[in-house]
Amino acid sequence: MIIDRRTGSRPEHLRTDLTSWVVGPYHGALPGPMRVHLKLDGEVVVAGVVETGFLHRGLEKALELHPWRSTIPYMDHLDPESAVFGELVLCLAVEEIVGIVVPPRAQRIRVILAELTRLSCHLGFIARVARAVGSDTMLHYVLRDREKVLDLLELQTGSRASLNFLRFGGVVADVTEGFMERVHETVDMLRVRLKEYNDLFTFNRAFVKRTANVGIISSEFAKHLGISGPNARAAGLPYDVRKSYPYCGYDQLDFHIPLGKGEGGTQGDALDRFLLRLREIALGIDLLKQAVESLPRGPFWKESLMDNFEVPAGEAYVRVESPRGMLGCHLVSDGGKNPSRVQFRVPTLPLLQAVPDLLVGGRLEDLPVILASLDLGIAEADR
Amino acid sequence: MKPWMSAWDGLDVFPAGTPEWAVAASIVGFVYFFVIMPGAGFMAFLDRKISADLQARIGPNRVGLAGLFQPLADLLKLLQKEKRIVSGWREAFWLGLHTMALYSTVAVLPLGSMFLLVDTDMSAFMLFWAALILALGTMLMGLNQGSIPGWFGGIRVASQALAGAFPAMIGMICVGLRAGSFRWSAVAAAQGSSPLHWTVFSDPFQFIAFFVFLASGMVLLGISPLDGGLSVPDIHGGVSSHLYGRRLSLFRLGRFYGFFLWSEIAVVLFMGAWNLPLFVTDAIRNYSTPVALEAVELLVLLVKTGLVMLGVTWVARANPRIRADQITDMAWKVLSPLSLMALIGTTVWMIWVNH
Amino acid sequence: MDTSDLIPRLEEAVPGAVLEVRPFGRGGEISVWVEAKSIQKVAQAIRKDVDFSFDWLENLSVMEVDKALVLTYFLRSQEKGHTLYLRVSIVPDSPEAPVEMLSVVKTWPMAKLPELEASDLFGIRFVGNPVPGSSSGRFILPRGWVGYPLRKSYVFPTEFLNIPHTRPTGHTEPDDYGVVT
Amino acid sequence: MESVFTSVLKYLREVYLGVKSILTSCFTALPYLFNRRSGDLHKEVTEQYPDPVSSRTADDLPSRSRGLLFNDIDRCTGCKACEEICPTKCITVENELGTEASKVWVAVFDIDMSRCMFCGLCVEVCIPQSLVHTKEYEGAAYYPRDLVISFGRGRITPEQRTKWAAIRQAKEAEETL
Repeated sequence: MIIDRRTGSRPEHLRTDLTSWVVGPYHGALPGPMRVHLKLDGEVVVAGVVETGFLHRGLEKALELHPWRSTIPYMDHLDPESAVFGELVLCLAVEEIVGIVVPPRAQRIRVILAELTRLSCHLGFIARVARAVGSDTMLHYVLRDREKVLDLLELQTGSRASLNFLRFGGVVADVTEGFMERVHETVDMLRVRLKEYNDLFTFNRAFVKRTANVGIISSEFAKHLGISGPNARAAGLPYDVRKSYPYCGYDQLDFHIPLGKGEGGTQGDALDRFLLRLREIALGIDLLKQAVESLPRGPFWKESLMDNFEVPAGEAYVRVESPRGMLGCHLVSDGGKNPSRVQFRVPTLPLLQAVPDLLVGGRLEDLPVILASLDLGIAEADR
Repeated sequence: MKPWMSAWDGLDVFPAGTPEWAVAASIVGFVYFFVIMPGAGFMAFLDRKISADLQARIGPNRVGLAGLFQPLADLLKLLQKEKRIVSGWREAFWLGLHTMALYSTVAVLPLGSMFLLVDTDMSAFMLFWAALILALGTMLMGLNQGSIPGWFGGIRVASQALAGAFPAMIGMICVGLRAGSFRWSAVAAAQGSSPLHWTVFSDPFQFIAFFVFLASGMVLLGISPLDGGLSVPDIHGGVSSHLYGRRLSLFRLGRFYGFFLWSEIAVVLFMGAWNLPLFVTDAIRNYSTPVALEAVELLVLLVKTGLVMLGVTWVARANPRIRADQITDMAWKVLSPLSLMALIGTTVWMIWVNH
Repeated sequence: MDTSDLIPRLEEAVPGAVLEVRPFGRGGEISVWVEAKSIQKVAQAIRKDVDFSFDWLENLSVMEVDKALVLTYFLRSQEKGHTLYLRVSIVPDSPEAPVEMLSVVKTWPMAKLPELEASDLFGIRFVGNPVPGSSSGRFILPRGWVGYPLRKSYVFPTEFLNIPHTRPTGHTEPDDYGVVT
Repeated sequence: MESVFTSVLKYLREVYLGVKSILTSCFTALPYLFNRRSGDLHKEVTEQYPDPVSSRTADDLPSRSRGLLFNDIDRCTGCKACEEICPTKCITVENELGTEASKVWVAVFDIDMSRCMFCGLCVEVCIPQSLVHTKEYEGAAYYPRDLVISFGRGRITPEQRTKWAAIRQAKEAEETL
């Protein structure tokens, strides 16, 4: 005899109800500690709410408590996967306030490190999408190639992820011998591997079926929420901070920005975001080749600034193109020993606002694919 | 001796007076302990080794020579993780479910010319009754967990079982048409030992029927490339998400058994069951006992099954998974029409070619 | 069409709102100080303006400058690429008290999460942008957290939900971390 | 409405494309099975860590690799520059006056490796360059307190302190003569 739990009596007619399920904060499908409250009608997602804050560690408060010289290592932990961009944005902000002109060789070394970190971040993205779609083989191939890129970073800076290699006014040390040849080798190897990824994965009908028309970000929706970076370019918006606000000598390198064309599905779906990352890896390969060949001579650091480093009162807002989007830093200094206020414009925040709208209408199995295809950096969203 | 047990006469292992139930029980016990358990162990090792090689990894190499005893180590590890033996109706219910999911098909297995446990006219169709019980058991196990991932896993397994059953049956009927009857011995007899005489290569429609049969088996039992009910990324294991210790090892054995059952039947139906070249059978018959002949036949059968299983694992490892609803769409919209096409094609081929 | 041409047009649209125009840092950008209570009208005026349609709130940054909370709206128009920095300053009654502020979510939807973050870390209640779901009004910080961390006057708590952060004194042998309190 | 023939053709093409792409993926992964790939691709990439076969032992890490810290106490002048700049405050230095005015006896020099983030700032500011990064990366311990590495010369007893003070005065008296 069926008793209706709410009313406690026999129900007049049997009815179906929505399943509510809380996914997180620790779950295989999530790119980081976040919580998604799902309302499911059978397998179809009806409503979703995203809850974050699990990785809040008070980075901006910590920066206010440290002298200028000890803030750089903290910047690696803004987004651990693309560490150098945190350092870069803080150094550019400080250099704008103090008015230091960074020597061209140091700028070029910064560009090389930035592009290498972008490659490793995009390869990490492809590995996550492969795992979300269920192909462990692709995951292992991609992580194997990512190791080669991380070895390069370790050769140059001494650490694979948190580099701590940039200083206000330049970089810590010059290029180690043998670094240039290793970059050429790794870059050529990656070009060959891109073909292998395409054979194994990109044109696989199962993968296309799993990602086409899933989690569609149209260009209006991207403009509506201010989404930037590869996810916006996949939707067709030609934003790239390297082109609109050139920094570190990017205007001397000629490169075009790839845009999503909507092959195999509508423009701006998960497949487009994946294909765009592949094109950005190819673009990164060309950029690295140009940057390495035309490395200018000269000092790598504007005389040793580190001992009694003072930043006069002032403020600056600087933008940088990180692998996840436009990373901005609003730095305010009151002339004291510590920075007065450091605030970051983070590319993942608008994406977190967009996730509920992307999930609705999709099925439960699309949740990992959508979350992986957005390349959410939870560490930088919670700061 | 019942007619459907007549095949055992050749095996003069049992003394004359033993009752039938004792013979059946001993055969089922023998099959379980000496064919399925070692098969499961070896195939689990081979599957992990092949996947490791495919993915540029090392794979198990700790236990025994090149990791050969790794499955044994896994089994012992899982068994000792048992919290405490919880008696009561829930445990009994679960064990009942699991035996239903695992052992309902042992009686149906054809394992050689003299090792046919049930060899009736409709024995090939018993396979479906058994496979559906297997799927039903897995579904109930998922719903029994009382957790949302388990619930979703169970429902997906049920939807896939429905979708996979139809094309599999049609695929099998094509074989029955060619062999003239659905008796295991007749099906085996209709095929020769050399690949040219296998059903698969006898005519193009049988070739399509083979792949349809294999694919729909994967859909029906949720085997690795099409395992919507056990998908890891979103419902972290689905039916097996809350199993641990003894139950997990039994569940894994159940998953393997489903896979082994279907590929073994595919070999018997399509790939020249256990037929040995004539001179080999004559030689063994003259010089040694029928049990040896049966052993050689069983070996050939198991080797072919292993190859089929490795082929399926290779496809599973190299490709991404598709969604559960896409699996059922594929079953209804692709496998079913293909199986019907194969059925019509076989009949036309037999009438047109044989006369 | 430099952004400075926008200022006179803004003054007629919202009389008395623009307080002051000052350069922003070294970059040649200008920052426009606006009254707190007319921020929504100014936002609508800027968004609707034909030549300057600032439809992208790139960044919302809050800082504490000697007891006043200064909100900086970094605006950008996606077609023409102009940038404008709006500044609003509000003074809370006491260093620890929350303060009210009008929300601009209606004009720029991407302001939702930065405003929620500012409400959690700086104690600014945005009218019209409530914290979804949690009744405790906390978005990033755990429920029941006391105080607003990014304020200069913030004192680090020694315990949370009456669980002390440091070990009570009086122990003789060192703990796992080798610390004898 | 497209004719039945074109929709059937589209359906068959879809099935054909699906099977072909599944097979291309399979045959791309196949060479790994028989180690036929070119270059260093074919060998396994993962390594069993404790086995000696592991290629990444400490000696072939790059020269700048930042491992556990080591301080050569003889060259260390106890200037506490590293203590100030360390972001996570994990270096504690305590000095005592040595036998001569110029000599400093570094009594305690502890680095709490469980809190160190290997940023390398301390090595950068160390003037006598006594504090360096080794290539050692195995920092596992049973208790966090075991991770506190100490390089100090050890605390001195009050008697030693008075004795050394006497020696210092004697030396100063000699120089003033």
